[in-house]
Amino acid sequence: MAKQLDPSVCNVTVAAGATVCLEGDFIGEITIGARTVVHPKARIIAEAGPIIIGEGNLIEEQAQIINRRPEGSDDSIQRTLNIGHNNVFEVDCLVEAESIGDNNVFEAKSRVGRGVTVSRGCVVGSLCTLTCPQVLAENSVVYGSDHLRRHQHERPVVQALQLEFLNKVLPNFHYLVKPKKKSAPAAAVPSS
Amino acid sequence: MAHLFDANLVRLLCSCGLMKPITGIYFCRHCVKLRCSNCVSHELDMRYCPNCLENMPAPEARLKKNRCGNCFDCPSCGQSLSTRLSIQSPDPEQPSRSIQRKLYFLSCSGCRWTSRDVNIPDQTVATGGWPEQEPPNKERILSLLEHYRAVALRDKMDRERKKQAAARVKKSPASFLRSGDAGADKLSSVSSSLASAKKSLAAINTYAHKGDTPLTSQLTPAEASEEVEGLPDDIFTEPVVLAQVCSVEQRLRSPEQQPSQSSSLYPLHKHMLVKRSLRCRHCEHNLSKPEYNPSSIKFKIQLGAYYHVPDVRLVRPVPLSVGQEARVELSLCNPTPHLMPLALLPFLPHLTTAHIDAGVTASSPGPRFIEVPTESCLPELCTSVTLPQGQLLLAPRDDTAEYGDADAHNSFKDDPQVVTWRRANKVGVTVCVTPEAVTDALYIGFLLRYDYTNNMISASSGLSSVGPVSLGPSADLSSLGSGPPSGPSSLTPSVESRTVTLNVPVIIKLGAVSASASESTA
Amino acid sequence: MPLYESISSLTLHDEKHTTVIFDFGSAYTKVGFAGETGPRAIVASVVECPDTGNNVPVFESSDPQILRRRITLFILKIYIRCLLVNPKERRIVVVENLLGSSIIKETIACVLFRHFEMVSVSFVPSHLVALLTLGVETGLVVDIGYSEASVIPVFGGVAILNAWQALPLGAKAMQMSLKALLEERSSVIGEDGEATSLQDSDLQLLTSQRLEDILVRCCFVSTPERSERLHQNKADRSNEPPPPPPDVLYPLSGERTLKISGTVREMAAEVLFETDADNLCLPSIILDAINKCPVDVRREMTANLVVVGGTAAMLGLKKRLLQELRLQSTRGDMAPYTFKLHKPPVPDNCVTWLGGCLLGSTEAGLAPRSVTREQYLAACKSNAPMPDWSSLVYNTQHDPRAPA
Amino acid sequence: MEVQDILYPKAQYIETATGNRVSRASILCGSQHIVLSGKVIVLSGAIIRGDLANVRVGRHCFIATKAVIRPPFKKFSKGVAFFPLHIGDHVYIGEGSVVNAAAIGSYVHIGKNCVIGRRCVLKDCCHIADNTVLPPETVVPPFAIMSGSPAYHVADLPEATPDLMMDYTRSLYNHFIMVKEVQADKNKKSDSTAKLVEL
Repeated sequence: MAKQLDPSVCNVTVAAGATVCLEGDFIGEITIGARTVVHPKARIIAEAGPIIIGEGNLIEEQAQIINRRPEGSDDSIQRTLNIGHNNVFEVDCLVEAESIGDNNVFEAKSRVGRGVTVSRGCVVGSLCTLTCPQVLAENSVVYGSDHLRRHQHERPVVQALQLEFLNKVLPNFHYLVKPKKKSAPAAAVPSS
Repeated sequence: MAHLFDANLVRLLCSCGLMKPITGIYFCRHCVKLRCSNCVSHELDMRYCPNCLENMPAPEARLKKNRCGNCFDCPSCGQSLSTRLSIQSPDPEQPSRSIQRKLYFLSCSGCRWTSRDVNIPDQTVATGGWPEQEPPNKERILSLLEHYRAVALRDKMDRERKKQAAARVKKSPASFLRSGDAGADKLSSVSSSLASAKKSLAAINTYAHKGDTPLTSQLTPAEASEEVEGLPDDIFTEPVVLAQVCSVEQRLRSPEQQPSQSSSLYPLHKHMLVKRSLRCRHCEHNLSKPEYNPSSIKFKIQLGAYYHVPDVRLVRPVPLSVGQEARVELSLCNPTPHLMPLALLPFLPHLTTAHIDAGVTASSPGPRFIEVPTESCLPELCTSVTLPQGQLLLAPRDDTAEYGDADAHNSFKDDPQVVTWRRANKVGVTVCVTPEAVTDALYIGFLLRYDYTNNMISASSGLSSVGPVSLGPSADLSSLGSGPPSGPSSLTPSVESRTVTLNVPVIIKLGAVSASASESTA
Repeated sequence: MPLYESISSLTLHDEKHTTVIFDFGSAYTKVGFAGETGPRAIVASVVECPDTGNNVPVFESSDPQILRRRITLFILKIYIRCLLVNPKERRIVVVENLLGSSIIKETIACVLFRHFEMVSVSFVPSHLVALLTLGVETGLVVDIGYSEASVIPVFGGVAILNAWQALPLGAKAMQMSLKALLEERSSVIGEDGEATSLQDSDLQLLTSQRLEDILVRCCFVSTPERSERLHQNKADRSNEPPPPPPDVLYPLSGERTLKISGTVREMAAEVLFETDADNLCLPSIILDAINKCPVDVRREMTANLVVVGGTAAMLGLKKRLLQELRLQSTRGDMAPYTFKLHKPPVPDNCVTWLGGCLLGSTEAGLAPRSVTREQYLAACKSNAPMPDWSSLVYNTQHDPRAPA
Repeated sequence: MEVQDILYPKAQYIETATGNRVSRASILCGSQHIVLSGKVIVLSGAIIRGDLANVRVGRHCFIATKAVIRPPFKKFSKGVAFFPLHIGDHVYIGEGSVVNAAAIGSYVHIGKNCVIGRRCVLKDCCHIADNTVLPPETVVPPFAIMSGSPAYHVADLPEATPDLMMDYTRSLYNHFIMVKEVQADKNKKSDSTAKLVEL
């Protein structure tokens, strides 16, 4: 009954109040903040160093957050991927960014490559690919096949209500990664 | 559905000479001819908003310039705008606003543009009330319109007068272009001969004309100025922020304003869509008429070739190489509820053209009938094609077949040389093709000869009050004397339906031909 | 149902009175109704090729059959997506360039009359009707479009045709120049953050639309002084160029960002002002046109310049044109003229359309200039082509040797 | 071109009494809230989120690999809710497409790698081309072909689309052939070009 993550592959620290579905891929050092919701089938891979996810983030199914080691680089160099608060990672997005601030939205099937720094309040539109190294200015919107940019006046709204709802509903249907009691690693069974 | 993806693989030759996939072809049961969008007349039935799917009557549409009153498009990316609600909390600094207010603004979910971005005030009601943008210089353009109307009217009156006076002024060669001059030209233009009517082409001088009738409207001509707006001062020093400069698309979305800065973008009323019906030009019967309801996918009249002409499809892609015989498997499907005898005949260009020409002479042109020019766009066809010999029978379409396990195999005595498989109303046949040269796209063609049962009181099409079918010469077998002896059976007239034999030219694109394979195997 | 039908039949009758105005351009086509203040739509002159599914330019074909098929598709598309009225039984005004191809004109007429069964079609010359929008009757009309710039002086409502001038200078020439400049002087930042020169794959991303967008959003027409210095620098690198305007980072795709150097931004439009092999450029053909006019109208011409066409809207172009005209006219042996420019009431690319609209709104003014369907069909039977302004048959009655 | 045969090993699929064929490698969350009306094919890797709200899929639908069917979410002035998602009959949902729509009519074809935004309404008979992004709350009218990112109405479907779609989804079902099973061989043609489903 007690399905848990494999401690030899990953070390997931889940803050109290977060909802993290067990069905998914977790590799490496991962810290997940309070009120964050991770849907089933998400992939969080901390290959080149830890991934620290802040509070109130929404990570939907098939979303991939990867702290990827650049090809041919030294294994010993560690890099931490910091993700701020209240970000939304929609279905099937792939995020390998340098760092991510607060209140950003990665829409479905967007791709953000290494070397991109996402500041605050940015929106990367569906099917947009951003791999050219750059800093996304605050409140910028990238959309469409031509990667047009806009500057929006207001930040995307916080999905607090949705998180609250998911917090209630998801435990009814899915096994969850349990918040850590003190520093004891979670007992585990490999995820499917 | 297969036709939606590789629509250009199998095409029929329409009576106007264009090749179209079967879904783009209509079958006029009155002329017994194939028609396509090129050779029918299009009529707009009704306009509707693609967002709220509401009908809009024509007078209203004209008034609103074919745009929906309630739905808007994003001026930035062209997607639909949605109305968003924001609740204004009581403002402690302004005691007059002590209650909560509901405010609405427009927001684009594609690029996140909002009406607040360009400082359009929020509205207190959910629909309507948005300020409209007037074209710049509207007054001036209206006064120009007014003025030229008056000038033209005066011109006309003058002309009438001159005509009565029958004054004839000889023109000097030097002013040969100045046809607007009162006199000979004006006169002859009234005589409505084509050439003389066009003499005024190169000169427009409704304005310059020194008329005898006083002009009712006066217009101040525009003043030219020595100075024009130059470059902004900071252009050589300030960096360009791409997000603030409108793209060409954004500018052209509002033709009258053409904003250059994204701060002057303005929501656009959603443009209407139309439902249209198609009418055969020869007999004026409808070929397709949709229902009025915008969300309906049904048709009151639907004479698509897909429902009347056997559907030919390639069964699978065939690798082709020069000099090597390839067996191309085709499936033939009978869409009609009648038994259909069918044969494949060689594609003979002269026969095909005869088929077209026959149509031109056969139909009795109406009083205002105008012939559409015949097209010719046949690709070069592969000549060494072996078609299956003999006649085959296609079972009628049976919508209940899906549910029962109808074993149609036994009821047809198929020649295994011709029919490779048979399933419900479909059969498979094989055509042998020997490509002769390397090419990117090999085409084969043949004539599909089949007996069509023209059932005019068919319930499915909703046509109940049409006259008897008139058989054109093209439907007559005898005009195709060179047909092989295995041709289809003779006409079998019956009480409620008539059977006619039709020839439909089919062109199939087989794909690229590679070179070497033949030599290595030979 | 009967309710709908009665309404639609009623209004269809009414609508017949609304003339449709077409202004076909090689890049964009402007369409709308008579009596309105602007075109309903400005659409790219492209249609989907039925064989390949790609968008192809409508008017760039010499094969009359292909041309006719494309124009038919294009007009049908305009009717069902932009105008939303029944195409049949309507009056049409087509604004034509007097210097345009006669095959295109013939084909348009054929499509309008045969495929769409129009009641009458009027071809009106674009340069002449452009003046209607200003309420003047005399002016030197310069139309800078996509593929060419053409100049025709008009005096008292009559085109001085023997003074016409045209050069293939327009948006197309600027796009070519921009592409060459980008290749030569700009770089692309790739995924690794390194700036490299443009690769073949980048050049493929520089489609005509993309180049147009760069021209519109990033480029401008520089001042004569700076242009002079830029040219000196080009000829001899020791001359100090003016300090370039700031570079622009233009995202080509998610992976590649184009770094457009400031010099490219101001050099791209120079092609309009650089003299070609025959020593011709945009200002020089305008001056040539003026010089070909009778002496007594030249002063009127220079004081009534009208610059129209989509390319004329380019930032700084009109100012530069005026400056160059003043500069070049003093160099030659021309008398000193004052150059004045008119400002039409609508955006530059809609001026000729509005001219056609003003003419089309006057039933009485239009009638004598139209060809009716009956006339057309009769002419087709006798194998007579559409009347052509340049053919003397339609322009003179007495002297076939009149100067052309 | 006729639909090509797709062969699948019996062990990898579950066939229900109404003829649904659902891959064991697909993920149906909250399966008690998911209704597949019959002859629906769900390939491997597809995700249907019945845990968020009810999902009803009509007859003869085809859901390709890695497609995500996800009821949309809506915020009200008081609280939030996930809307039930209804899909009509004869609907094809292409590989890797994300469907967040509120309603999908019948005879709808969604290509590969599309994103159908939240609360979109796709009326009957429309076609979403490959790699298309429909922003949230878009309404797609009947017979429209939407393409691009963001999507534009680029062309119209032919009038016969309902019948073409019906024929297409039926052939997909008929050509979706179980192997290593005697009864399946009755329909099966000897066909060397048939490919095995990726599992």
